[in-house]
Amino acid sequence: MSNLTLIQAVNDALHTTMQADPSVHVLGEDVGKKGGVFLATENLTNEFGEERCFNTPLSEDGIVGTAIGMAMNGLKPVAEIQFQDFIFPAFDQIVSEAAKLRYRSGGQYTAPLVIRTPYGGGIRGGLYHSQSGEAYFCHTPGLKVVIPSTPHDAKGLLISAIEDPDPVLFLEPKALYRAVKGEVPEGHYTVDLSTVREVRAGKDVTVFCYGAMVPVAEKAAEAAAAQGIDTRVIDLRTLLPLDEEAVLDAARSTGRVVVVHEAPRFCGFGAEISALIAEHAIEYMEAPVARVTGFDTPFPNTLEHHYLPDQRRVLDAIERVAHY
Amino acid sequence: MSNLTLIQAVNDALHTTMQADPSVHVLGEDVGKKGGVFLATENLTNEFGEERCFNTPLSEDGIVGTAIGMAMNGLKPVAEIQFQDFIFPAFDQIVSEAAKLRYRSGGQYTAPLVIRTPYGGGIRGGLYHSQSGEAYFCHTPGLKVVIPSTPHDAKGLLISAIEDPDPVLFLEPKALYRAVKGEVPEGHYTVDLSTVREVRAGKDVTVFCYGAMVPVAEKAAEAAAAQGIDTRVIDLRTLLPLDEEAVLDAARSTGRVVVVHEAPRFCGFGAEISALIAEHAIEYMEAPVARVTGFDTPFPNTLEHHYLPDQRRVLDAIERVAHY
Amino acid sequence: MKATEPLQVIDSKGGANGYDPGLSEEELLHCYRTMLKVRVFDETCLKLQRSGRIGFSIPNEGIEATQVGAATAMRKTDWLFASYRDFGMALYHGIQPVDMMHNMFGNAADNSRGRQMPVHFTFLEPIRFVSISSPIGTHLPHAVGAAFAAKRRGEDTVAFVSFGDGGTSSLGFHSAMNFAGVWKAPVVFLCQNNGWAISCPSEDQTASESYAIKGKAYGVPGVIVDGNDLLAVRKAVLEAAERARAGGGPTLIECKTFRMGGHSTSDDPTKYIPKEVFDAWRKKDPILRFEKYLKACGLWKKADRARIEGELREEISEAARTAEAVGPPPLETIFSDVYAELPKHLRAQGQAAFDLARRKGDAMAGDGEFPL
Amino acid sequence: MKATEPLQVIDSKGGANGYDPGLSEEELLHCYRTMLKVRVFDETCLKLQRSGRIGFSIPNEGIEATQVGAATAMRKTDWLFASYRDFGMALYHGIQPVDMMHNMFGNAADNSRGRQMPVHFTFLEPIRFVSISSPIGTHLPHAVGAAFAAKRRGEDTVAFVSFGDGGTSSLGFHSAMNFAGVWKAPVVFLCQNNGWAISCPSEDQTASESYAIKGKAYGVPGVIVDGNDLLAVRKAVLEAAERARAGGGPTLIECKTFRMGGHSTSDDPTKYIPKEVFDAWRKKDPILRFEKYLKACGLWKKADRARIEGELREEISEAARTAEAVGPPPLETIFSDVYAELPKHLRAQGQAAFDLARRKGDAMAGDGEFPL
Ligand SMILES: Cc1ncc(C[n+]2csc(CCOP(=O)(O)OP(=O)(O)O)c2C)c(N)n1
Ligand SMILES: Cc1ncc(C[n+]2csc(CCOP(=O)(O)OP(=O)(O)O)c2C)c(N)n1
Ligand SMILES: [Mg+2]
Ligand SMILES: [Mg+2]
Repeated sequence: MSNLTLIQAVNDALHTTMQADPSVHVLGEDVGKKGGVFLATENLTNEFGEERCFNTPLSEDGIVGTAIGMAMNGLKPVAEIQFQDFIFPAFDQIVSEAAKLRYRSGGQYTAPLVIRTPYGGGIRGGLYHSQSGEAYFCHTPGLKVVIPSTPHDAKGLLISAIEDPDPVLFLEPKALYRAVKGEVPEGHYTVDLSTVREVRAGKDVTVFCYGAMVPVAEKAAEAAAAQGIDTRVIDLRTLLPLDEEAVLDAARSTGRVVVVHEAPRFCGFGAEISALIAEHAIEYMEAPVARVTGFDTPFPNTLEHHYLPDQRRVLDAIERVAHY
Repeated sequence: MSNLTLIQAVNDALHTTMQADPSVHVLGEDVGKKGGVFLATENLTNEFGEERCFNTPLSEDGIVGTAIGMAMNGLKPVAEIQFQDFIFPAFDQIVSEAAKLRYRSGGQYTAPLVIRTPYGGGIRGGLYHSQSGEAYFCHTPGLKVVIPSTPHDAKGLLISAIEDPDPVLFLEPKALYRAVKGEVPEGHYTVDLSTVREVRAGKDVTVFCYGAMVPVAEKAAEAAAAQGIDTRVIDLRTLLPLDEEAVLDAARSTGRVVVVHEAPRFCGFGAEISALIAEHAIEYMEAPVARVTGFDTPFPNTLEHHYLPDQRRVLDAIERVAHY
Repeated sequence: MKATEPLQVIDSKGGANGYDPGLSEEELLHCYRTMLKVRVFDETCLKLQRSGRIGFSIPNEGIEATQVGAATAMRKTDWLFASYRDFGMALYHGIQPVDMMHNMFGNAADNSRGRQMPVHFTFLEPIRFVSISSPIGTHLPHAVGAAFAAKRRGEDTVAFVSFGDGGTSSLGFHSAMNFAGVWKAPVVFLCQNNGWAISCPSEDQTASESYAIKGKAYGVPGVIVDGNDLLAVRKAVLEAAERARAGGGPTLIECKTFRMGGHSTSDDPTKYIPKEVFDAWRKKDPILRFEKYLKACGLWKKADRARIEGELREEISEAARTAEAVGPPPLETIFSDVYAELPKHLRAQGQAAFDLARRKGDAMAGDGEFPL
Repeated sequence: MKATEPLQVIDSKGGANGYDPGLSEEELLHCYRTMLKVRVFDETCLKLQRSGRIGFSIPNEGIEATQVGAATAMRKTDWLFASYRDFGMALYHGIQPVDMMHNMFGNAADNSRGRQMPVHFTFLEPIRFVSISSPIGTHLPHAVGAAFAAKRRGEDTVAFVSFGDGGTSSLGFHSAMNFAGVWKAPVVFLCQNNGWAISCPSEDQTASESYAIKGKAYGVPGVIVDGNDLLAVRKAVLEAAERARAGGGPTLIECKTFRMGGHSTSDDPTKYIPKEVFDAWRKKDPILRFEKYLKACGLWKKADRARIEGELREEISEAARTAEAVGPPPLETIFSDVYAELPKHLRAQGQAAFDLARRKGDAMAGDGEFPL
């Protein structure tokens, strides 16, 4: 066990898999000598050589497109997209190619690649260094979408993603990169994709969240507890495929639900959680299903703390559904 | 008034605006002499010259990117993307640029362009000539997303879109291009963006739908009527910004709701409708909010009729919520 | 575009200007037979489409030498990232017409399980003919990645990737050429320049002197070849492949040719291509050109063509009959192959579809017409 | 890359090899002053960033001649689609440091209303300095579209678009160059080749001989210029602009230069660029180079520099103080300018945000640190 930050845990997962499996290759802008702008790939080039961890030209389309080809031909590429905001040039490769190759070829060809990318706000990055685009990808059958919120999960989920036979988008909450620390087992271990994590038990209200919203929800739950509202917090951590049964069980267990994410509300991931509940658990609901999300605007810079859901906003929603 | 097909109505709208406003320009692959692969732009080059309606290189990124520049500098570009499935190379330009330019420049620069593109199944087009990608775009503040389902609306909404000061994605249900005919006023008229259309009144169940699902929902509603279920059908037609009040009013009026679209269910547009109801009208609901959608798979070819919601599936959902 | 003189081998009398293609008699005749097979397969598909038995097809008349000439430079261990207008390469390497017909009919025996449109083949054997994708240009970076992987493992495998003149405007072209240049990846880029991207001529596509010169932007050598001259295509592609195998990096080859038909069975080219253009290219027919060479080599007797075509017509009609008799794919193929393992939500959706069919009867197929 | 000899004008003695830049004394001194202004603005921002008063900045030391030389070829009626490392062009055309500082502080007076990061300026007056976007390369097609529109209206406006060496790998470069070539659009493509894209050197970026040669792929002429030579940059850009105005179409200009600082205030370049490289480029300082020319013209006395820098330091510190004193933008700026009219759902979201602030107190700003 070592006590690591989330980004150290990511680095550890890369290190662990590269050591165990020579087919694992890391590519992206500035991932080589510099070790990535957030240092997620620090020291990998030093240790495994420029052939295993290398810089690419400035083209996300090329990074993902060539990584698909590598994956088709037996390598295990782990592509870094410097910020999730810059993944859109690769959208076609992800949505049209990586996600559909197995299906259209009847399983003859597959693209088991991992795309890692930091997402979310909290670093004064404005419109283009703060976005949370998970919903764009979760509407894409054939893809898996994973978001860790603790160092332990970051390592275990990333190892699972690298070992997975299907393409995985691995979104890392950059606001937590250095803000959280935790115990991380040494060496190889995995955290199953498609399971949720109960962050906190509670019987009055359930809060669903993921990524950087997990500590926010936790703090709001603690504040609610002080008012006698017993709040269950669920970290979804694999958004696609989602463990729908676990979500519905948790929703039914409290009959009151709050969904939290940073992304804009309209057609955001939270809508799917609400819709699942409205379709399969509506008779258990004792209050409206509340969403606490970013606003339906681009991401602002100076006022980002107003844009991002904070403890205040989550607590307010918990109170509302609890006292409905 | 003339009796036109939906695609003729689109052509009429282009013709009408090009005649009235010399700044309107049409660009895209094969839109020139050939008149587009579906003939939406037929005769425009003949009539208005190659400078007003012209072919571009095979690059959707270039089509949308240059159209943004034209719009910034006083033209009114109407870009055609040959199939919505091929819009993804332009995703970055749409999501990062067109949708965010006004915001990031404090209104100093704007991109009032229109992107027209045929979407949806029903032509045996398989994975890449059948998709319904509206949800990808509806999660994008700054953009408007419009889908007509009748010739009358196609012309009126497209004229509104061209005259709108903001970027509009205009999705045309290709399955209806020649399948529906209707009265279309001659000359200029508009249909307001951000209003829904009541297709059919009813007091037991509300079906929300759009595009090619409207006639499917209508037929299912008729079949339900034969069983004594009085079904209201609402054509959403402007998905973003959505007339949320109208949606909630309709949902409350029947207390039983079915949402229908062709796109995959997970994180589809229907989820937002369900979520709005779960958040603002749950106390009116007398049954689960049902979704009838494409499956969470890529779009198949031979079996597309199983994939697409049909009268059978919509009727089944109406019965389920009616008898819940 | 500049009228650059393309590489040619076969002259008007059937001579090869001293070039030895290094192909056995059997291989030369196999080239010939494959070109005829492409044409017969095409004819058959056109008839099937016109009579409503299949929905769609893509004509290849005029392009046969480009396809088959390039195929002769490929080994079975290589990778082929083809476009929809390349199936002569598949036929050359022994892929069976009946397996192609399964795809044309989208039946249960189709390797893609009826999920893809016609002409979107996928084969793993006897050559890696990678599942064709409709979006233009997306497969180019895949070829570069596959080539990179082969090189990393120390194999001398080459990735061939074929695309049209229109494809050079795609994003995939830019990324793939650039990455291949930097990585010196063993890739051969085959640009099938047939002069048109559906109705858009090259003047609408690019202002560059040629397509081959686009290699300059990426440090990738470019070659212009007469695409109707099978041996010229072979020569250029083989040289590029050998250089790639030896670690010399990628090459861009522009094959100048012309499609004598429409873009697809949904397209009427006479609407945008002048008749004179067709007439001029008809005289350059790649099959007649190769016949001359075979004749000069003493390998061709007039009777051969009719006999071979007769055999092929029989084989391919039989393939069509066989494929037509196979039923549609079963309902579960909608849900399988999305992921390696069927996730719970898809199992539930599939179950609901079965239940509904049981309760309410089966869905009805529409009669969608394909416009492109 | 090949060591192609770039276009140079100012020689080691300050001579101009007979080139007459056609600039008045006043304009020449304005060039000089503007270069110094860039450097002082930079210095000031670095200090503000290091002391935590602003979050982020982008160094320009070494690039000043590229920016200012190009700016001299632009008219106020032209369009400028700049990158984040181009603000010397804005300063040359009279954009006020204080208005730039409003953006650096993201305050209520910022044209972008505090929505964008620092160094993402937007100005409409006195020159159309288009709102800068972070994604690399997306602005290139905009320039082509704007140029097309100007041409359609019969104006002789030129669209200038500036981007880095890394930007040539972007999709926008490919699309924009291709469309500009086909449309003969009046665009000048300014590639600021500073040798690095953050930590990626040109060898990682492309295998092409140069960046200018990439024009070949699009039928767009390419020119290589010494980017530290203000007059060489002016010469090349002016020629390109004049050709564009006269209907001669686009040009790609590669300015070879080097950034003497990090990629941004979050970057430590000594981690990936050898010290010798810095030393070599320090000798080629573009301001010293231009001083020699001014001296040779009799326009420069040693004392001038210190005096001008003193004035500029005062002006720019004052600008920073002014901007810092302006408060943050009001809450409603989160919701405005998404659409021309505020839609109902945004009005409701804004209202909820106000209500909450009233009931529960205001949100607290974090202390996010920017890593890039
Ligand atoms: C990204 C994308 N845009 C548009 C299309 C529609 N489309 C199909 S084929 C084609 C023309 C392709 O021309 P070219 O690359 O020259 O190939 P050819 O058909 O001539 O062999 C177009 C525009 C597509 N398939 N993908
Ligand atoms: C599409 C995209 N990918 C990645 C980034 C992150 N990024 C910002 S600047 C930069 C390097 C740009 O290099 P270059 O174009 O040479 O410009 P320079 O900074 O050297 O002036 C990168 C990779 C981005 N902004 N946009
Ligand atoms: Mg072509
Ligand atoms: Mg650079």
